[in-house]
Amino acid sequence: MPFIPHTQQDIDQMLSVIGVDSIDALFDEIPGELQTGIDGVPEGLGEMAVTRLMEERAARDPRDLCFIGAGAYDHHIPAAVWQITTRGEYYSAYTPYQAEASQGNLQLIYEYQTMMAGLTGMEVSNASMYDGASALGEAALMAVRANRRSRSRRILMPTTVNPLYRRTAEVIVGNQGITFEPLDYDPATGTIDSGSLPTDPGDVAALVIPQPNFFGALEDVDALTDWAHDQGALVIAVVNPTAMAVLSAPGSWGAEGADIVCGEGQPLGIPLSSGGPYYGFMCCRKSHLRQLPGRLVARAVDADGRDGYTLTLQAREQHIRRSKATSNICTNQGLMVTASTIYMALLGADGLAAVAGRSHANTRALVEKLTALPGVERAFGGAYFHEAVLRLPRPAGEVLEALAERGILGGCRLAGDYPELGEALLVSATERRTGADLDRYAAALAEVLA
Amino acid sequence: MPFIPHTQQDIDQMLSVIGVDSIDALFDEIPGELQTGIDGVPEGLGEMAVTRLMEERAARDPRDLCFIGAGAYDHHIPAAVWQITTRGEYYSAYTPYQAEASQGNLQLIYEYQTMMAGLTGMEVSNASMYDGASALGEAALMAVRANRRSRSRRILMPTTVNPLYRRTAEVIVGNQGITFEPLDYDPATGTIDSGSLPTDPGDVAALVIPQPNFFGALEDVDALTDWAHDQGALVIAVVNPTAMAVLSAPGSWGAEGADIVCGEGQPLGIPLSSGGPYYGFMCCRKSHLRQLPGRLVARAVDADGRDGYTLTLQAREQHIRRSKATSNICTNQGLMVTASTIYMALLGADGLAAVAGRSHANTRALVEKLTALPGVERAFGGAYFHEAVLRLPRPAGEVLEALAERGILGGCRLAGDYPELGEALLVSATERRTGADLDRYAAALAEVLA
Amino acid sequence: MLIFEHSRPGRRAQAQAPDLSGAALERALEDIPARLRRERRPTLPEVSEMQVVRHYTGLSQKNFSIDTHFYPLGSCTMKYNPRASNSLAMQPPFLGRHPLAPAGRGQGFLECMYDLQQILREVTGMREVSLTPMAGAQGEFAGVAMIRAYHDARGDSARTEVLVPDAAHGTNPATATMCGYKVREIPTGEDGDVDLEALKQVVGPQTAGIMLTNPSTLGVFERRIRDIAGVVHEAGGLLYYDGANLNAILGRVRPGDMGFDVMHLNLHKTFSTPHGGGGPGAGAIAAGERLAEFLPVPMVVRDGDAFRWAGEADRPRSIGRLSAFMGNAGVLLRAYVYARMLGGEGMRRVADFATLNANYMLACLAREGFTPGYPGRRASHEFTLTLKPEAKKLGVTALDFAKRLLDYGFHAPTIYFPMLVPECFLIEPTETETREVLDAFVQAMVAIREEAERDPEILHGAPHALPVRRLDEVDAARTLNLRWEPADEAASGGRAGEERRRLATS
Amino acid sequence: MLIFEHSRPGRRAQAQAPDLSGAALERALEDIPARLRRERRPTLPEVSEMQVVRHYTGLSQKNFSIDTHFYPLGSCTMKYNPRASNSLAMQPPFLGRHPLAPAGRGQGFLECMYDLQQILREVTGMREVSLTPMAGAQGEFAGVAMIRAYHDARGDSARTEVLVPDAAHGTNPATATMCGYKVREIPTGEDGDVDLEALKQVVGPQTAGIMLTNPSTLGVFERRIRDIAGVVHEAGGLLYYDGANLNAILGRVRPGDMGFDVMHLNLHKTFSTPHGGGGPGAGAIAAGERLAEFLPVPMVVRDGDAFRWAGEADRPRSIGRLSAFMGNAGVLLRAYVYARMLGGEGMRRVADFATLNANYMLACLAREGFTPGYPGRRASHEFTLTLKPEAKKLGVTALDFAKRLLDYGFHAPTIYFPMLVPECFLIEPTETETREVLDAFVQAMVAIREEAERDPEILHGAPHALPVRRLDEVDAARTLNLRWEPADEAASGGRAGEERRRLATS
Ligand SMILES: Cc1ncc(COP(=O)(O)O)c(C=O)c1O
Ligand SMILES: Cc1ncc(COP(=O)(O)O)c(C=O)c1O
Repeated sequence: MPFIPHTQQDIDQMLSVIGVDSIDALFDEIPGELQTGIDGVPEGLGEMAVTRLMEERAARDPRDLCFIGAGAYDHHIPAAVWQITTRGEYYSAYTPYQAEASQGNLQLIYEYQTMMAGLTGMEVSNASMYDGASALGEAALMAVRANRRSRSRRILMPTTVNPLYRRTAEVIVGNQGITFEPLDYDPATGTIDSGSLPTDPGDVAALVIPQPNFFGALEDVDALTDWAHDQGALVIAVVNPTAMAVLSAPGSWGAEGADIVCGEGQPLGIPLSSGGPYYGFMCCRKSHLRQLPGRLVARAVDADGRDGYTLTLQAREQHIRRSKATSNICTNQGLMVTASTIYMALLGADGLAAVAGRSHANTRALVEKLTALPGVERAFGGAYFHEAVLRLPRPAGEVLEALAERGILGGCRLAGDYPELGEALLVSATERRTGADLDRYAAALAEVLA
Repeated sequence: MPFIPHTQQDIDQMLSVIGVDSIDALFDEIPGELQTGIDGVPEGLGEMAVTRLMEERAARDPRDLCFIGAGAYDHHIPAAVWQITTRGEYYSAYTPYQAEASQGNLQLIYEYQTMMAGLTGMEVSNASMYDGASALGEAALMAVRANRRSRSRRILMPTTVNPLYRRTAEVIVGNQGITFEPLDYDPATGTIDSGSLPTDPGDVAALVIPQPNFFGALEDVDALTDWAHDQGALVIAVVNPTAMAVLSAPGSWGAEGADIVCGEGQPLGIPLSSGGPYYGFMCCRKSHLRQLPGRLVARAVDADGRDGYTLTLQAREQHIRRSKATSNICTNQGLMVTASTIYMALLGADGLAAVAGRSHANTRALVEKLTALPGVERAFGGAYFHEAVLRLPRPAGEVLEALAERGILGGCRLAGDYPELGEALLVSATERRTGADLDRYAAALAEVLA
Repeated sequence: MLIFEHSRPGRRAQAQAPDLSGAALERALEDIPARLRRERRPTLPEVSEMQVVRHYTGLSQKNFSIDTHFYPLGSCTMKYNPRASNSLAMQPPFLGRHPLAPAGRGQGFLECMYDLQQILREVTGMREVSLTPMAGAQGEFAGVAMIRAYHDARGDSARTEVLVPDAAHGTNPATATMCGYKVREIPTGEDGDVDLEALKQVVGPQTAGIMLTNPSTLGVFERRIRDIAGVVHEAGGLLYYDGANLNAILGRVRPGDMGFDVMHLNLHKTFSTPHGGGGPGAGAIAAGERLAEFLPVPMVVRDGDAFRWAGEADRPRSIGRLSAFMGNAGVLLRAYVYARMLGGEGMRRVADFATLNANYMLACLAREGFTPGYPGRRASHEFTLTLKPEAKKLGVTALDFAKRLLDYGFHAPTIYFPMLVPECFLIEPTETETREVLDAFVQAMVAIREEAERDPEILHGAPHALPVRRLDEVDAARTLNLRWEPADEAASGGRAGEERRRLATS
Repeated sequence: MLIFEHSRPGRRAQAQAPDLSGAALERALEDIPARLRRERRPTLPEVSEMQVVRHYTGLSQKNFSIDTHFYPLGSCTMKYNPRASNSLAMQPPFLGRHPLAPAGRGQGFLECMYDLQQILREVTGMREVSLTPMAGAQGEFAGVAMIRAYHDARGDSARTEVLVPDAAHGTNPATATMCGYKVREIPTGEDGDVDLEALKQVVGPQTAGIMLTNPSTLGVFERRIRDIAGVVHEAGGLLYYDGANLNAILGRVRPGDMGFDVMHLNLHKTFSTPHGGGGPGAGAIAAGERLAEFLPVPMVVRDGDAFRWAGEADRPRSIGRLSAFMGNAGVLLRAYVYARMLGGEGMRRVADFATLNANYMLACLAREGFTPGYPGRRASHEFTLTLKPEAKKLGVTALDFAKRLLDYGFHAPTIYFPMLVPECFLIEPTETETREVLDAFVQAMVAIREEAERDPEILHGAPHALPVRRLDEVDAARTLNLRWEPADEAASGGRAGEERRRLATS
């Protein structure tokens, strides 16, 4: 009975207090025919055996040199981050509903909100959504609710937004009759084709602007923001938080700034971990606050006049507002926020800028090395940040496989979502990649293409 | 400047408070010719770079299947042990000199002392020595001080005591004119030859009794203890703490029990870790308490009558008694004691007995499998515990090398210290080894010997 | 003190960032057009590594948690989170695996996911399992979206309502809304079971389905569940099972056998993955015959000896994906380790002892004169008390009791939920607590009531022994101080979240 | 509450032990003769896994530590312990390596050890380094044993004395005794330096050597160190350097250049490995020309590209081994990571800022009217105060100040050491503390003095805000309650440490 502390004496005495003579008797309200039990679950293992099992499983997964980005980035994570985050007091606490017994967690979230608001240049941040993709879906729902000038359920969704985000968001908004209308990209730059912006888009709830976009290319955020606002649409920014250390913050885009900002928090101290747990961040103007989904922490004062922190505006949330809530989200990705807050505190603005700068410079160096190979070229000409699209002279799938055999994850294949790009590869090199790593990639690719 | 928080403003203001105009000026009392600086130390690395370096180093060290014991045992360590032990409050605390600010650590040591006293059947345990080998040296010094019936500096040291312990202890006691006189073992049983016990040993301070001994063989501890006491010698027991769950405790040996008990704490939750940090444990009768080296914790009462814990009898120690102290030990192996205490709490008496039982049964099964191979045979006939000596038909060094190439650490070669045993190997299989592991060893050995 | 208040201009945790600043940083970024660059540095603290460690270690000590306190929070299953789940899930190959790495480079991981799908199939009595939902609420979303997809696929588009009992958790109605349904509440009967007659009256061709928790959030088993299933199915509706309370029946009763079509599991409850101060969770979803094909992607399939992802192409009727990748993989690994440690027998014992603990506490509290929410009913793994008698007689509320419990070193139970029970305590001890702890909690309740009799101000003013006294939440919601601002900016009302100082590099 | 008090017969953390009990356990052990078997179970607690986690997590919160508090403990160098040192040293291949595994199966580990030897050579200015001593005191033991071996090897056996300054750390004289030497104390001059004239008088053909700490334990640099070296060497003695204070001069001054023949480093001080609540440490030892060949084994040597152990056979004049294997390998790995992170330049900055912090605190405290132990001297990385004036005027001792500092959230400095300074505070802030923290400490000292002026009982009764008030250590030493005993056993005075119950299996 792993994890169950009861001795036989405990059991006997407890049953007698209850006044039944067996544990089975406690289930007497459940129809007998439902009490089938289960089979087919393997027998329990002690910790030693499960350790052996899981170590063998882990040992089968090679630790390849990673040049994939595409929404999840292999940044350095300071050792302190997870050693502190996994302390029992963070790891095994529940949502801080009892504020006085959760001041550590609540203050941390308040700090997190401050940091994210700072990074995005917005007034308010919530305490996290599930991930970047689902956060985009929630941002779309929020925009439709928040746009007072429009009752439209149409949202302009550039194809330069991560296709996995678009698909996820569509699932989330689809049942409420909200539609995404694609905006094409300029094949020369890989950014939203400002020429193709509809002159009269009709009533539109919001425009989504990714920065950098899925190709790593940099959108003309100021012009797009102003255009959207001119149409009465809100602007939903989807940004990479590392990039925010050096790129213009959505709060400063155009004349008025973006209205809602969301994105994937993973680059801020969260391991790649096959895709999760990560967390979505979500920020907005204070005027939209009551439409924001998710938890919020506010500073509060206690009975003795001391500062403290507490969850606030819970009336937005499902446990109070039920069917009228801003979202059904309850459990969020709290522990990831703990990690990210520690990460951001360790890095600071300068450190994060250095991570951004080195990642970008590494990616640029990689692009230079790879495009020096015959037949390899950049797909787009414009500016980019720490990720870029390359065209290959051979089928990308085969190339990636051959690279994987050499212990290199060469990038993300684009053919599925962007067949028009041909044999294209999205590559990224974070600050963790050394010059030797880049050379190793270039040499392997040369070999594969030879 | 890793880890240094000073801003330029801090530095300037601090220097001005001190009244100097540079940090260099603070070194003005040090003769200039001594201020040479250093070179030849490689340039500093960021955490990211040092992580890469250390991960590459670690990746070079294969994780072999371990059948070596010989003083360090590959037992299962519950995950909780080190996740709690590395909490900052244990990890980064100093020696609990300020008792009121160290109650966590002090209570834990008190619990540890209780557990070790329980395991060894003694009245008192100290808070740890460096390791098992050096603890034996300290035990010898202690015995010479503690034996009121003898002024002898001679100690009987069976050759069945771990040779590395004997050599270490000799270094520790040698400068004080204390000598170890060897006692031979019976080639049939691998235990102290009771026939060869001197009928009139003269004045002897102590007899050392290992249990199990270095060969894994079980000494006749009751008879040896009584014999030593008859000679006016004290008994120093060197025991394996896992074995104590099932073997007779030194406190019960013979008519009066052992006088001093020491040994290696590693089997109790400490990783193999290339040999350290481990810790030595040391227990004794209360009547010898004032000769015990190392720290001791006692229960105490505070100003409000509450229970607490504090270091006690510090007058035995170097920081009070200086040249008259019981030992020069200061820093001990505290964090390992933290881990071991958690380990013992998790295992309990039944759990530890199960570890001992399974390890012994595994070793016995291994011995059976290996001795089924032609030319492989047990070196000794008597009873043993979780470790045994095998004789090989081929040079043990070569065999071990061939096994290592197959990812198996086949045991500890004995030829260096016991040339009389021929090509002998000391093998052990802990509870972590599965039936398949034993088969793998047997198959590999068959192949090597074929 | 906030981390920002430890900040000093120019201080850094130097070991943590690449050594790149000033002109070198500018060079690294030189190909990025100036107009796209940030002008002002974001408000992040400038602190040393030790300051960070000390600050967040210190903050952690201000939390209650399972590892430090009894946490009988009803509906939340705050049981021991095995430390092995943590260390084994955090092995470097698992942590380092990129979500888009080829399946061939992650067979160890994928096998764990495949096994977990299989185990959850057995546990739920359903046909297929998708692990992708990231929490219970997302599992609910997936399930209701699947119900919608089912009706749509059959051209049965007049179904516009989802039925939800009035005692349901808030995520149930909120989910129905997110899936574009109208919510219709079903009343609860005197005995805590759904009012079957009322249900019969509202069910009809407009009924897409019903969402039920069983045992319900009232801590009692819905005895006529098969009848309910019959009524709803009869009307063409489907049944959603909210698995938040699965701990009560784990290994004994399978929701699939009760007649449910689809359900989620809260792996962060029943399978003991950590709550992490709010998340992450994992809301794996299981479906029977009718709905399996609509399950969200990706799922793991086995081809011979190899494991791979099944995506939209393999599962064309899937509702699609709920996250960029595959959900909370690291949480799922923890749940898998836990499931393997329990085994089938261990799972049943979870239900046994969770139920034993709850019924024991209920019996003890009743004996001490507290009032059960549903007297005469068995507790499931949790139960309700109503503190209305105490409120009336002593002028102290459930909230007052809750806050005072904190002083006694116990996390408070869930309060004021379900709303049906006035001055409600929803108490869930879980199977990992000892009898001594349960006894101590009961004693604390008795002692607090005595305090209330003596001097209710002790309760009104509680907590007294925590880092802060009771916080003024009303004022906090009015003031809405949601982030720290640098003193100069707060004063000058400057632009949101950005500091005055320009980038050091510009 | 003790862990034993949570114990209940038959309770277990079942996941943690092999499933082996009763008859099966007996079968496993059947070949062990009954007379060698244990009869009664040892006193270990019977508790669940969660109870263990909760108990020891809770206990940890009762500790001060670097990660939670400023810890200006003189002579102990309580600086930040980088978390990377911990995680990188605890990588599974390092943790899992058996000490007797062949060198060929641990080249990664051995290379780290080799590199560390090389780095410490540079840092000390010595010729060779052995990493094996497990703490400072064992390093001292090795060094003095080497001095003895040197004289013996030269047949110079009349040398029976080791000289130790009166301010030396207790391990110095204790070590000399352990090495069979008589200890002769050297007085300290008014200015805190060794009394050179006194030294000259006692040095002679009976002098084996001298043990010195420089900067000394008084927190000042021994300015005439070259003269001292000359006097001792002249007499045929050797010089031992106690490296506990190396943080003061790291990267700036090399003990080898001062004329020392052998020294240890406290890697758990200067190289920031954790103190772990008392240990483990690592006391690597470095020797110059005269003594290198006597260094303890094993050491790591490089043969071409491969690394291997050098033992007694390679180094026939070695004093031998000090532990079963190679000392505290895991601690050495941590020190190595730290050394690599600092680099040469970073090491020098350690000394710079440790010294800056100490001198700043000294200046601030002096300005506030506290009395330096050695006015007019520069502080090294630490300094002394004498609280004698306060003791005289206000009737409060250094101990009272120390205990009251705990209430203010500061660990107390080292007190009553060195004994030379009456009512001594030995304060070592280390380089990793911010100026704000130093200021706050100074303010606390001022505030406490004001309290003493107002009401000395506040100090006499301190601490007030900790888990316990001041403990009666005298009574504890009299009572000598050194272990918990089960109630029945304590009552019946039964045999030490064993419970009445017989093994479950018998
Ligand atoms: C009954 C019930 N249903 C659903 C949920 C929602 O689960 P989650 O918080 O994982 O989204 C909860 C969680 O508190 C719950 O208790
Ligand atoms: C000056 C001095 N010398 C020697 C030592 C002994 O070192 P260790 O405790 O590592 O044995 C210490 C440690 O406190 C010390 O401060």
